[in-house]
Amino acid sequence: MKLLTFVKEALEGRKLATAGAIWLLIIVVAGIAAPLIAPFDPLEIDPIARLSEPGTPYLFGTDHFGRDTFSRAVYGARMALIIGIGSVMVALLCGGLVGMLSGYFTGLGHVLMRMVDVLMAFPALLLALVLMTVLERSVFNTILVIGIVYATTTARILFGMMLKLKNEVFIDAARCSGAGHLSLLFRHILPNLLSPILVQATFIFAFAQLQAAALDFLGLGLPPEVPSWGNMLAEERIYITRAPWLLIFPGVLIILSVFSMNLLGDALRDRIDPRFKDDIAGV
Amino acid sequence: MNRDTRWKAIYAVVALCLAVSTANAATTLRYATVGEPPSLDQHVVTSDLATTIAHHMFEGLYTFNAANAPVPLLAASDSMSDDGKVITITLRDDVTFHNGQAMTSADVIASLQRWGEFGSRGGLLFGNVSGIEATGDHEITINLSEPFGPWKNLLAFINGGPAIYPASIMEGATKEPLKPEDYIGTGPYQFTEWQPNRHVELSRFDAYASPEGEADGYAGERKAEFDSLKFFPVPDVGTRVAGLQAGDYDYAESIPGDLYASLDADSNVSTILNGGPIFGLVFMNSKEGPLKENFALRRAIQTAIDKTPALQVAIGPEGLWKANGSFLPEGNVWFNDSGVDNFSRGDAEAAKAMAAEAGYTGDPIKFMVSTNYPFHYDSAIVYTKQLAQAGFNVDLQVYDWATLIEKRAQPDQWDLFFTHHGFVPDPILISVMNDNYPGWWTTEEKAALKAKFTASSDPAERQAIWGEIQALIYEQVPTMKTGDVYTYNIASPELQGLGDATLIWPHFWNVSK
Amino acid sequence: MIAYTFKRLLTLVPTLLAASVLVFLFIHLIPGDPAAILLGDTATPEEILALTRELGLDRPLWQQYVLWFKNVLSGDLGRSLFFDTPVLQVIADGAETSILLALLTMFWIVILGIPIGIVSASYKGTWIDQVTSGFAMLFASIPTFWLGLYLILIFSVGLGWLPSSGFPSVSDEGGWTNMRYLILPSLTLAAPNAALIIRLVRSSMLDVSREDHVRTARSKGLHPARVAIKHVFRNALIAVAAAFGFTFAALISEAVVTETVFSLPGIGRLVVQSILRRDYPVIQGVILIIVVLYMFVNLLVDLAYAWLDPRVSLS
Amino acid sequence: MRYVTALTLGSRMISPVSDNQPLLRVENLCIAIQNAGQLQPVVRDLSFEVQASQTLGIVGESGSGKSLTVLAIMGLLSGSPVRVTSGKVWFDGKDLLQLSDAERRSIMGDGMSMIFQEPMTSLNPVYKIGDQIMEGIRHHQHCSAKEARTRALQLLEKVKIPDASTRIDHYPHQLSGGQRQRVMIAMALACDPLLLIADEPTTALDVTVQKEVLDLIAEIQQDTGTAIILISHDLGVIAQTCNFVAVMYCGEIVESSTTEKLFQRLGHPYTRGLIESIPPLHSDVEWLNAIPGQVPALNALPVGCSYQPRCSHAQAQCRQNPPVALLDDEHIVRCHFAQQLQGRAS
Repeated sequence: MKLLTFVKEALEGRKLATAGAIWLLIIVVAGIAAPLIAPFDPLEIDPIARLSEPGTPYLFGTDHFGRDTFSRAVYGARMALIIGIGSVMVALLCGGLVGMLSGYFTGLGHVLMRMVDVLMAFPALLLALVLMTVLERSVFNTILVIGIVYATTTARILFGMMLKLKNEVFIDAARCSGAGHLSLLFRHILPNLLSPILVQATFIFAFAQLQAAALDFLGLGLPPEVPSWGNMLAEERIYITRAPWLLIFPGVLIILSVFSMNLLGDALRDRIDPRFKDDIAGV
Repeated sequence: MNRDTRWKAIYAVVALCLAVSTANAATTLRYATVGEPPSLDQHVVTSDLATTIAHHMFEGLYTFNAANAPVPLLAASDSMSDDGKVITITLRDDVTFHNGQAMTSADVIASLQRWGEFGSRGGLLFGNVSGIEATGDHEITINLSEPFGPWKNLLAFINGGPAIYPASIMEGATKEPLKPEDYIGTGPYQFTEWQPNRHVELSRFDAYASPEGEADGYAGERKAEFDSLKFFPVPDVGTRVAGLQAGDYDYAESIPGDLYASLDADSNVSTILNGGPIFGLVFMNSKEGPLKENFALRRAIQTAIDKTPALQVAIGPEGLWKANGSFLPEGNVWFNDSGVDNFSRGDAEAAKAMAAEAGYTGDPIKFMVSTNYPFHYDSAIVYTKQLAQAGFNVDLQVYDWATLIEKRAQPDQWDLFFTHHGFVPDPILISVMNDNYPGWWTTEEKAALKAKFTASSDPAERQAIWGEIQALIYEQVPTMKTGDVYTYNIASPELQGLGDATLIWPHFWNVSK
Repeated sequence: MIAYTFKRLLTLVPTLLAASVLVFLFIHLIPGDPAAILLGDTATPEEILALTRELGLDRPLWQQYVLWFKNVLSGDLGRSLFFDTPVLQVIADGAETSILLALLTMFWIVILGIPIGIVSASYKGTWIDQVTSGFAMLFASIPTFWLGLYLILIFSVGLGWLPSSGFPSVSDEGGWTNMRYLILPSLTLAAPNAALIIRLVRSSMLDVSREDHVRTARSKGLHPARVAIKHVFRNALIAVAAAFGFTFAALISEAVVTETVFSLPGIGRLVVQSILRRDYPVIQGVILIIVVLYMFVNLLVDLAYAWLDPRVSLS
Repeated sequence: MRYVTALTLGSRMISPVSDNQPLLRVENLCIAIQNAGQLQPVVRDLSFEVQASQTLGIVGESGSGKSLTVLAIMGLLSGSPVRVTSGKVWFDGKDLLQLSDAERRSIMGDGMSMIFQEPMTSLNPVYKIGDQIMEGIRHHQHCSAKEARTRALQLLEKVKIPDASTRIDHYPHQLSGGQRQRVMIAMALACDPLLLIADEPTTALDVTVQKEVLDLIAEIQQDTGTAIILISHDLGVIAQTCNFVAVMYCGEIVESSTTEKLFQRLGHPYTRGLIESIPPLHSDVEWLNAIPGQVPALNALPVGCSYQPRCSHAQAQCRQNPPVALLDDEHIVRCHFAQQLQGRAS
């Protein structure tokens, strides 16, 4: 609830960011209710109707399998949510835990952060590429790989925040009143980190969409049969002139969603506690 | 500097400028390829891409004319003993290698021996060769242990075939592909440089001695009109098309069917069909798993599939594919219709019944396909749907090509896999005829027919035996043909002399800009 | 400064060692047998086995690593399985393209990102700021390959202004005019990164402009542009410089995609192609070199940081 | 030498004794802050004068509008949500508020310069102090770098920076707080300004250093005859340095006088509160007489006298706007009870 008011306050007086938030809400609804909204099965092949122009009954036209682009776009929204939320969770769970523990137990922290340094020396997409080749193409692996890539930055950021928070008076107070490590970490420190973590999460969500699309494009992302915006672009990219709608619709969907997420993240960051403002990279 | 030398200097500068400007005016053919060839050594490499580049510099004793019949290239003439066991080939005496040496029988013998021992397709012929010797400066004799029908086709097929290199290069050459510095052949273009990932460049060989006669397929006169040929790897097909339209390339290969209509209508682009179709093959595992020796189950799978929708989806326009069950296309001497009734029945009910009868109980059938070739993947998606309708439990496994190649070598990893086959002039070259090819089709019936097929050198008899083999393929189903695909390339309309279709690989002698 | 650099280089050693193990492990976990791929369709299992042995791929992993690392130390990254030439040479062949692409991209980032960022910050809250910040964010939200595809369509196919793909070496015919091949790719690559720099310049300038010393500078009666550049931007540059390390990493990542779209013979595409070809030594070599380069860039960033900010002492 | 000032309270001009044009004359200055679309007045109808070579102290608690007043005079409000809504600021014969930005900048740092409160942050950390001093000199005097450097060196010596020729190439972080404030002073003096504004120049410094800096300012005043406006919340500081004092409360001047007379005859209860809260030096005090209550918020100013809610003498009458009382020709108080209270001064 506190987070909700945080978001509401952040959006106050920011029309573009509010529009972005509304767009994201639409994506969420579309993703959840995909089977109700999509007029066709996103996987249904119809060789007769292939490469139909946008119109009726195919709102966004069809691809070279004769599959309905609109239905695929709606299911793509679901995949975007899965990828985004999944990557955020992996990044926050792995990176967040490592970062918090490292910042709290400084001895352990130095070792852990050195390991994070090593991983950070691999440029994000390159790391993702190599990991994806080692693993196989699947939704889970894509999420895992993108999550791990951003776990490193998340760990760094949370590490920095922990160092700042640890020396705050109220933490000392809690420590003096006999709070244990666990209680200190999760009852006293974590609540203070929630809003910066939320901001970080929005940026990871946005970046994850772009990374996933790039992996799809290189043929090393989601399995090709999965309807995702990235796969739609990758699979149909040769039709850029022959059937322009196949690239325009998914492309615009990705751009709008990433753009909205970035706007939201920006608004949230401006609202955030000044103590952490510098820590969050964002765009 | 006095007056005289100053003028001399000015002349020199002007001359230099002229030289530079003519150098800039040098004609270059810019060809966008699908990727980088592994090596251009024709003996050991079977990649079509390698041959597209290499057959401009390497030549064999024979080549194909427009009717796909083998005709002499470096050979002048040949004769065969009555028992069909001794072949004598006379060589042309006007042939020079790119290094300036004249070609003699020593070079030919050395090349054939290396190819026979290490070459990709050399074993097919040399399994029957008992000896090979030079019987003159420009004459060689091949002794066969048994008569062997396809010998001339094998000598003419340059892809993985017997290109003639100088004997000095062949010395000590093994399975390892030759290094670029050893790319010395007899062709109208010679090797200049290979900048990995950037381009392979060939330049005109000025001392080239062309075979005589009118150009006919790959036979006849070869005239190098370009100063150089440059082959650029452009793996992204969209970029190849855009690059040709933007005038960055003169020729681009392997263009998707769906773009055919619009490119054909574009006055800035000319389209060139590839003469020989390629065809998809779905191999079945004869060594392990549920399909091993269960021919009835294999036939059930074959019955379930209707090839046409897959071709529609994967290729597009009608003219670019043919739901043809014969392994070699109509018009070709090897065309026949034995067994093709079963090519594309698409009868889910019948398939279900046949599968039940064959004892199929719903075990998963692992079907491997790669996304590197969109037409494999697109077809496999359609097949998977059809098989599911007939009650098969298909586990579609999508890999990149490299992984698929590794996995298919392990019999326990798969039941079906999708690949494709290039056009070949002799059915003996089709991969399913190779006992070692993944799928490992080695039934007694096959062995018997294969022996008969290679022993004969009578064309009519061989064609008839091939019919029997094709019927056997439809009965034992070691592989399923998925239909013929006519690929096409696109070129700048400025190119003269291309013709409407390529024979097998595009060639740029007798072509100008 | 030299002592500091040396010390920093020393601390890189363990990181590098760990990274090299990681690189090696990653690569050898990749499914796909290089021998099988090299030999192609018609190879027999015996032939594959023989080649595997010849390439040393049958030895225990740690032995392969030790051997590889020993060679790396002596400057030998092995031979490309695919090209059969030294890996270092394959990489060197791609380096020209990648370096020129990176330089040209950096050029765009600097000449677009910095002035627009300064303008955006100077006109904070006005429509100029809203438009520039909005567009910057928009460009940071566009998938690189999508942008590249449309740039080719518009500027090469449609207008015919610029080449669509490939890059002939500047030492080849055409000389430096060949740089025109890199204009579209570098713009594609620069778009999201310039956007990032615009936003970074803007926000750090806004932070700096709230500082007291800017008021001091204004109280001297200096022209606002001079205050903005000499006092605000100059100090904001410290934060911007720190971000250039990050930009470099982003650049390498996105170069993989951009070089693929534009068929550039650079290192980025080499990685993708080598992964598809299972050319282990090349993948290892490239990644190792990129990791070293990245660490080196970070060192440079730290040195630049110290150079820009006299308060930071290098010790 | 006798300095004469004329202070005006409200809009009524009182006793301009001056025989010559004042260096600075502020007339009916109103400043407001833009807050959620509304203009909130912060400084109301302020008028005062500063003669050449005079030292005026403006004293008041934080929030009284004293800093904003001098920033407005300096012209440093642009870019902030605060703006001058009406009034005139005559300086050296020109109304500063009517000048173009460029004309204004030609005065800033030249005819008029300013020292700020925070020496730690008021210098740009990335430039050497010499360069920062030279910047203003070169800008206004268009001289060569060499000349500017010589001048900067003189200035550093003048503000008593030890080892000035070395220090000139030091960065701000290499200097102590007091030294930095000296550098600030040197910078402000760079172009021999007619008016030097010092906004709480010693607040952030140690008590011992405070005295040194104040002495320095006084000394410079003696030497150069520059007019000075010194702003402080500490009447003690003002008393030490200034010959005239204006006491500000809630955006108004509530009392003004020569320093001497102010301490002789306290006029306004607020001034008295301020004096009582000065900690006597060298004596152990157990408690200070801090003024009870807080400065009221801008949007909740009391009716009538702004000080009335905190004033111990407040009566019903105080809910009316207080009249301006003239205690002396140089001592003005804005209080209903100015005459009654003065007698009770301690």
